[in-house]
Amino acid sequence: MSTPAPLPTADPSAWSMARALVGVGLVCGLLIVFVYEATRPTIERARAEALRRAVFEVLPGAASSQSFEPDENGRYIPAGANSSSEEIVHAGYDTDGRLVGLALDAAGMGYQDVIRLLYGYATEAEAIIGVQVLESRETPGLGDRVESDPGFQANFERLDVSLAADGQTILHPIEVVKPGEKQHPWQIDGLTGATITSNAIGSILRVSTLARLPAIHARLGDFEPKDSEPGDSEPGDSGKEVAP
Amino acid sequence: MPDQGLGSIFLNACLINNFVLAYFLGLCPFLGVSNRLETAVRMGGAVSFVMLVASVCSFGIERVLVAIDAPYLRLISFIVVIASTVQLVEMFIRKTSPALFRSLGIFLPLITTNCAILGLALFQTNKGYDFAQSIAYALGAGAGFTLALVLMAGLREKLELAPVPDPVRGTALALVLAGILSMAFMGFAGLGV
Amino acid sequence: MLKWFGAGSFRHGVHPPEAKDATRDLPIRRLPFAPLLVVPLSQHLGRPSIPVVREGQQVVRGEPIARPDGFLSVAMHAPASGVVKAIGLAPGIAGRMLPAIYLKPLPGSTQEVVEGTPCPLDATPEQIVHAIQEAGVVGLGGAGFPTHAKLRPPEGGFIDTLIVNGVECEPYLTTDHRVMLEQREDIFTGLRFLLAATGAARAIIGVEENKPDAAAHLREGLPEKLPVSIEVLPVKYPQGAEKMLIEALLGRRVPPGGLPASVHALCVNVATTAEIGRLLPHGRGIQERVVTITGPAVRHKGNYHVPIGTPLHFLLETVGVEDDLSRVFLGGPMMGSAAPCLDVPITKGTSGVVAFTERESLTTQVVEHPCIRCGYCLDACPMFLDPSQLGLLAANERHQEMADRHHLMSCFECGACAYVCPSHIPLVQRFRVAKAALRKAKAS
Amino acid sequence: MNADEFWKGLWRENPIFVQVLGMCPALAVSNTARNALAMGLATLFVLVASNAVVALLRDFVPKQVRIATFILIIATFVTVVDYTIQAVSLELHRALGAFISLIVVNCLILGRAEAFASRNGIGRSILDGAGMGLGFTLALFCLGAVREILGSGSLFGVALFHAEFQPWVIMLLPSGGFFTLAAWLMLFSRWRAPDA
Amino acid sequence: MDRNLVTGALAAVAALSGLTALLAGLLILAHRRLRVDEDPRIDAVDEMLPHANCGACGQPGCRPFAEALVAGTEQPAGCSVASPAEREHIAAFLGVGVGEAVKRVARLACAGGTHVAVERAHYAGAASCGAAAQVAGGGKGCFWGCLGLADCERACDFEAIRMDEHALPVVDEVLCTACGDCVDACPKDLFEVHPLDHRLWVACRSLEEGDGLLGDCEVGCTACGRCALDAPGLVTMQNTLPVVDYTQPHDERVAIERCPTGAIVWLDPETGPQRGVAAPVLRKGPRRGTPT
Amino acid sequence: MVGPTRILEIRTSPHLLSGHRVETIMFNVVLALLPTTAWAIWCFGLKALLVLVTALASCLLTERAACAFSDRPSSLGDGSVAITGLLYGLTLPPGLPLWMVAVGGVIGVAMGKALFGGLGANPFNPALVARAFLQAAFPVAMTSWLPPFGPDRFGSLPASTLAPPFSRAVVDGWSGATPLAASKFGGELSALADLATGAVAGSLGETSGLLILLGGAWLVARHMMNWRIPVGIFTVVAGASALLHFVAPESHAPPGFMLFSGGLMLGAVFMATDMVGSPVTGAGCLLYGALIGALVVVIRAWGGMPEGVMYAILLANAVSPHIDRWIRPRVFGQVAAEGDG
Ligand SMILES: Cc1cc2nc3c(=O)[nH]c(=O)nc-3n(C[C@H](O)[C@H](O)[C@H](O)COP(=O)(O)O)c2cc1C
Ligand SMILES: Cc1cc2nc3c(=O)[nH]c(=O)nc-3n(C[C@H](O)[C@H](O)[C@H](O)COP(=O)(O)O)c2cc1C
Ligand SMILES: Cc1cc2nc3c(=O)[nH]c(=O)nc-3n(C[C@H](O)[C@H](O)[C@H](O)COP(=O)(O)O)c2cc1C
Ligand SMILES: Cc1cc2nc3c(=O)[nH]c(=O)nc-3n(C[C@H](O)[C@H](O)[C@H](O)CO)c2cc1C
Ligand code: SF4
Ligand code: SF4
Ligand code: SF4
Ligand code: SF4
Ligand code: FES
Repeated sequence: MSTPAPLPTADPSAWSMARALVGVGLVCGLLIVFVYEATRPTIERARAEALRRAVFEVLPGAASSQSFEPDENGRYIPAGANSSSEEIVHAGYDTDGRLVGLALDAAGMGYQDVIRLLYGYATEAEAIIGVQVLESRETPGLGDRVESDPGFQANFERLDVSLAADGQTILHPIEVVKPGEKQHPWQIDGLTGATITSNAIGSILRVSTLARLPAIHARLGDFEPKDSEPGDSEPGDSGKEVAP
Repeated sequence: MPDQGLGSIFLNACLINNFVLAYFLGLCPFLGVSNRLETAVRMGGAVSFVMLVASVCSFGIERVLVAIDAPYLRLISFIVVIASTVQLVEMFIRKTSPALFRSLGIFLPLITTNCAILGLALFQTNKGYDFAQSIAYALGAGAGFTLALVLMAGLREKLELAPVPDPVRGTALALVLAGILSMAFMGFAGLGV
Repeated sequence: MLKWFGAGSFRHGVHPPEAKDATRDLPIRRLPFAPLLVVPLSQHLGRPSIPVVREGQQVVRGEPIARPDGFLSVAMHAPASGVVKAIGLAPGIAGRMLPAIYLKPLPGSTQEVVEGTPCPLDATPEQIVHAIQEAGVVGLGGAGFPTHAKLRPPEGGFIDTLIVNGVECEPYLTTDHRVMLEQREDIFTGLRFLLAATGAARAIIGVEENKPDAAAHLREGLPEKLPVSIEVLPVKYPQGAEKMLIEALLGRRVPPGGLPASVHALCVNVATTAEIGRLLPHGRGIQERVVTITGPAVRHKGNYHVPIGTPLHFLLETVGVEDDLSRVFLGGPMMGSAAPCLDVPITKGTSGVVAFTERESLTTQVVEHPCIRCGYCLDACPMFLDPSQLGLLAANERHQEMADRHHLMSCFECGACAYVCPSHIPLVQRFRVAKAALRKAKAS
Repeated sequence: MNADEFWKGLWRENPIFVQVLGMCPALAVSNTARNALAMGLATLFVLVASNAVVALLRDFVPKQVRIATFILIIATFVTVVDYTIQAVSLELHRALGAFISLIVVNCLILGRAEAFASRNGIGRSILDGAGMGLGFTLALFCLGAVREILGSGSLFGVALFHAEFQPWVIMLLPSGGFFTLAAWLMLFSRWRAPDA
Repeated sequence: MDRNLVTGALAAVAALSGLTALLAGLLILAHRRLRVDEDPRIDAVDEMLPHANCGACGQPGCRPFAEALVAGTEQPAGCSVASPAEREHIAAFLGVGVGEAVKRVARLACAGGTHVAVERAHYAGAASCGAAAQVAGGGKGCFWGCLGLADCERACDFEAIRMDEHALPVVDEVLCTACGDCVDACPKDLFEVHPLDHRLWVACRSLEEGDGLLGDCEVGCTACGRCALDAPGLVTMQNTLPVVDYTQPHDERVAIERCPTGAIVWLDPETGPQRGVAAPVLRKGPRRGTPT
Repeated sequence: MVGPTRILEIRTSPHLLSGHRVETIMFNVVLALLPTTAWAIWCFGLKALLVLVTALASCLLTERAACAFSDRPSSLGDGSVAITGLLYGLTLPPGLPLWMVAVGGVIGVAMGKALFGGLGANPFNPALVARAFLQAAFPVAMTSWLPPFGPDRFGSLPASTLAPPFSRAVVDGWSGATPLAASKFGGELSALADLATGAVAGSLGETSGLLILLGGAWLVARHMMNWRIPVGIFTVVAGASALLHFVAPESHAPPGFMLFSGGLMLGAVFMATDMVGSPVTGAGCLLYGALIGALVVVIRAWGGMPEGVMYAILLANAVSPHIDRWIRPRVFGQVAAEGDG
């Protein structure tokens, strides 16, 4: 039944111990690098695809996209591979190469854990025209309905975030109201049974728009299609935005 | 990542997203060492301590890996560095304080390769916490683990005297308790929103 | 019922129905000699006494028939004039056969008693202690601890207060009550001896409120210059337990495992005191004691002078019992033990015989439930233990833990916890089993 | 005889139901049958591969560094699996989350390496790993199926009931995971009781 | 792409070598500095023991027994739970002999089942000998005798004790490992552990004698002393009970033959307890407890 | 005739019993719950009656089955499961589908009690385990409220009540907010008088605080309930909410509202006091009550949900073994210094 215990072996030398460990370590390292390099292109492609899909999702009408990040002067320049996602702005262009809008990352505490989402900002309409949840641990069947509930998603067909006259702040910061009580374009109709998650989404959007839109809006020109055809560029080379 | 307050990170890791009861991490020691309150407390202490060590280590490693652009080594270096650091600490404790070693040290080797520890390292990296946040996260996770373990130990000690039916005794009972505890912890959901 | 924290009493405890009315007002009567008396040689804690008579030997009432074997042992005296039929085993209350002297009273045996060397009131403490041992006095309150052994002040300590236990908190029993009413002078004489022997400066007689006549009677006859006071206490069980009584009277708490002497007190039962006062001046030994015979099954309830060694069946037959007699308790119903059979003799520690019929039994149809942690037992336990937890541990045979962490050894088996338990858990029995198991484990 | 190395892991020494090892991933990713199956297969792969390598290297590695070496080997295979799953399906990777990486610390794998592979030849070790891995997968599937059927009213994403079916949300929550596993354990101990 | 692979490989290899070298260094240090000076054979032997932790070997548990085995102060045969093959295995591992196993079993010093012994009182309460013993001895007529409430049966981890139809425990000599749990469990101290070949056995503990005894139990020892007369030297009367001196040759049945009650028995390995010829029929003594 | 051979019965001392019986205690609790139950039925009508009957029946049947399963004699007689059933029913929303009520009853008694060994062994309050399970399993149905005193409440039933097993509850177009939810999410306070008499939406048993207090007082007077637990809860809830209200009146409700809204009254008086899951010592009970109170305030004030009584009691159940460990009666005569470990 049980295998007999092996008899105690003699003391191994330090050398044999080191040899075993380092030897195995070397082989392992090589194996990992090999697999990593072999899978990298596929993974990166998949990630970029996912991001692009998300961007297109929140920016209806966009056909191509390009990622930007602010430089030290606050100017938006095409993003490099290692840019941090908090500052990144994805610009979406339609088939004619015109700027449709910008997609921005935002995150905040939800009912259970941090919710991360991507929202599309239509520059001309000064409205949020789409929201996509990237990451959440909200309760299935309750909180996670914010991703799927058509009624709730309808809030984001055109959620007003127009800037105040001075351009420094938002005229009507976003607010969440009880289900069915939406009266103004800057209000979000809450979701029954998921008040907390709806409130959280509202507050994530409010905080993010208040903080970022004035600055971005001031530099809209940076996102206009430049010399190259934007559709050609591989957006989001960093590949970090979508999945952890 | 938004600027989460340290207190909020702590509470989140400790109560709302308790490592054991919400993330299912570290179940082996949770189920194995929650029979006696005394060992539970000591195990909790040991895990908290290793979590702190792991948090600091993995924070450092992540910086190095980013610098040499080798994210694929993350997992293997986390586990190796955490394991060796803990071993170093264990040797140090054994040398300097035999009493502490007897109460904490004997658990250390058991938990270096444990989900909760590695999970902590991975989560804090994924969440992109800065150093202070990482520490708060580790402290919260450790406190939460200890809390769960201690509550569980109290319940199991109490149930030891109860006429629990035979097929239930043991792991199944512990799981039911964990489930009810987990339901009870749902009351903390949304704290600090 | 609501007087949970009675003033001048101890904390916790219970209030069982008293059931003393049937016997408290009846004067003490005398029981005839049984055809065969059985005098166990082990009516006290220490080692059994050593017989000093042979089989077939004739003895006179009051004559010593056994001598003490060691300090914790006492002498025995013939309860009647008669012939030693045999020296052998006899069943005891605890469910063991004990060595005993079988004595056949002679026809025409009388109440006369032989006298020995009297012990004068001005004797030295040592002499008094010795005289008490030779008189065969053990605590008549029930524990059977040799009284003389208590009197030695502890090494380096002293005793400032002598407490006379006239509480009689057990339901049904009125022995001490009657003794206080009828043997007042003996009590005061006994007190003089005890004060002299212990060097205590004063004595307090503690009496519960339900015996106002006894307290008044004692107060009336209180000799001048005798430093004795009589304190009336609220009724509560187990106030008669010496630790409780000392707290109630002096506000001092005997530490766990400690003796009353550690708080400079000494507690003696009132009947013991009376017995000392009655015996010592004449150099006699104990040949009889007052026993309450009562209970629904008894026809002629009352207090009786019963010769030591009278078998239960003779005693019950003499007072008359109902046909469906089904249970007999020696001592009160709270702490007394059930008699295993009617061969069992009355001993010096038997303060009462309570007999029940099938119908009237108070605990027959009880169903045991699991402990629901109601906490009643905690509020009842005068020792501030956690009987609930102790009971659970006992059910799981975690005996060592009971002793180490939950003070099992402080439990004196008063039964207050089991009395209140709504789940009818036999807590005291479990504790006894645990203690026995621990004793056994320690011995091996 | 060799077949037994394989079968024992499925039933008699089932890692979850009998040995109660590797509970963390078992509970964490068993909220749908698909996740459970994927996790089980990933673990199966790591188990077989690491068992094989450990068996191969068992004479080369001195006892004192055994565990350290094993961890290295296991971590390598896990990294491999991690990247492979990412390459196959990002979505699946997202659903399994950190628990892929956490296979490294699954007590089951190190346990088999220690208890079996380091003492047995490569053939037996592979069989053992495969049996244990399949047993693990089976158990995970049992959990995942129950949780998905009650919790979402579907199996592998296919709706099983009428549209008005009320899902039992708790089954997808941590407490539901604990309860389901407890129920399986009780069931299993009743099954095994007669021949025990 | 290729360059990537090469630099990546180099970085990985460098990093991992560094790491593993660190790990190796640590482990070597640990091994050097903190070696545990315990004989590894103890663990191995401990592994091979049955882990019943019954204490029948005389050690507090299996691990201490393993230590004693390795130290050579005990022999593998001392473990009565292990099968012969397992003992062989341990012996072979340690390179010692298995040793002489004196099979020992628990023996009950009472034969007073409900058919021959009477009740003194009717015990009402928890069905446990320990509990009953606390209530006036438990109600059996004979104060020394078995209460029949099966504490011993419950205490036995090896299911070697079974209550017979007369509420007397019967020990299965094959299953009994002599662990002594029944000895501890019995509140009347009726069990003793004896070598299997002690076949002459006094199945009574009563200190009563003569008719007093017979009133309680038909098969108790009346202290008549015939056994001591018939087997001088081997059996002596001490107080009211015969005592067998097992240091003497004791494989003869003569002592039992004239016993009038059969209190002294011959435990035949095949047929069980045998009474002497003088006690062929159970006698009906003056019974206690019959209503008068 | 008394012969020496008469066979007596022997049993252990004490030979007297106080007359307290588990059955009596449980019966009195049921009695104390009757006013609340009757009021709940009056307020919510037929649907409440059906919910309560279903809850009771499912609990009783499960207990019976559990006893049969483990070969124990039926323990229905001790009355404890009737309390469980009744209390469980009282914690449910009036329009809950009956099939969900039955599921909860089975879960509560089987998983909350029988698995641990039956009466006296359950570390958690079975009624609340049942409710917590339902709350997590069917959160929407468990937070759909119907108003009291609806028209024709004795003549008609909401469609949700009779939803076929395993299918969704159809919420009848109306779903009122409970006072707590209204206060938390809408910033509206209900009148204290309404709360105390029960003219508000909510679970069946949380309607009338006054009747609950009446039942509690009856039990306290009969020594069948530990008054320290509700007192601990009320003190802490009132104190803490008064403080919060004083500091930030706009975001925190006043103490009167806190005490009489939600399940606090029922929970504090009847559920936290379940002796099985609460500490045994007096001081322990006070602490336990204070802990529940504190948790209720924390969850209500800062948590994600409007109500936390159930969670607070369950959490305190889990802590109670520790309270019993830390707070032991100090054995007679022991001096303070040498407390035991
Ligand atoms: C198990 C469980 C999970 C919950 N999950 C969520 C959630 O994910 N999101 C949320 O907003 N509320 C969640 N809640 C909170 C309740 O549903 C809460 O009562 C609800 O948010 C109140 O909203 P209402 O006023 O719209 O009914 C959860 C509650 C429970 C019991
Ligand atoms: C629970 C309990 C109750 C007691 N009740 C009485 C009592 O009512 N009267 C009494 O004299 N002794 C009672 N005793 C015995 C006393 O504690 C103490 O031993 C006795 O009064 C000493 O006197 P003695 O040695 O003369 O009997 C009781 C003891 C215990 C443990
Ligand atoms: C004793 C008792 C305890 C309760 N505990 C809770 C609780 O912990 N959580 C909860 O959400 N509802 C609980 N309820 C129900 C709530 O009091 C009430 O339904 C609450 O207002 C729910 O609001 P929501 O729908 O906004 O979640 C409890 C009810 C009772 C009778
Ligand atoms: C004051 C009191 C309150 C009780 N409360 C509850 C309760 O909230 N839930 C419950 O299931 N049983 C309750 N019971 C009944 C009983 O204790 C319960 O069924 C046990 O928890 C089952 O072991 C209560 C009993 C009493 C005396
Ligand atoms: S019998 Fe013991 S535990 Fe019970 S009340 Fe008396 S002293 Fe306390
Ligand atoms: S009185 Fe009885 S039921 Fe109540 S706690 Fe004590 S032992 Fe348990
Ligand atoms: S031998 Fe002892 S333990 Fe066994 S049944 Fe008899 S009295 Fe009980
Ligand atoms: S022969 Fe029998 S009765 Fe006589 S002494 Fe020997 S054992 Fe006892
Ligand atoms: S699998 Fe063992 S701790 Fe997680």
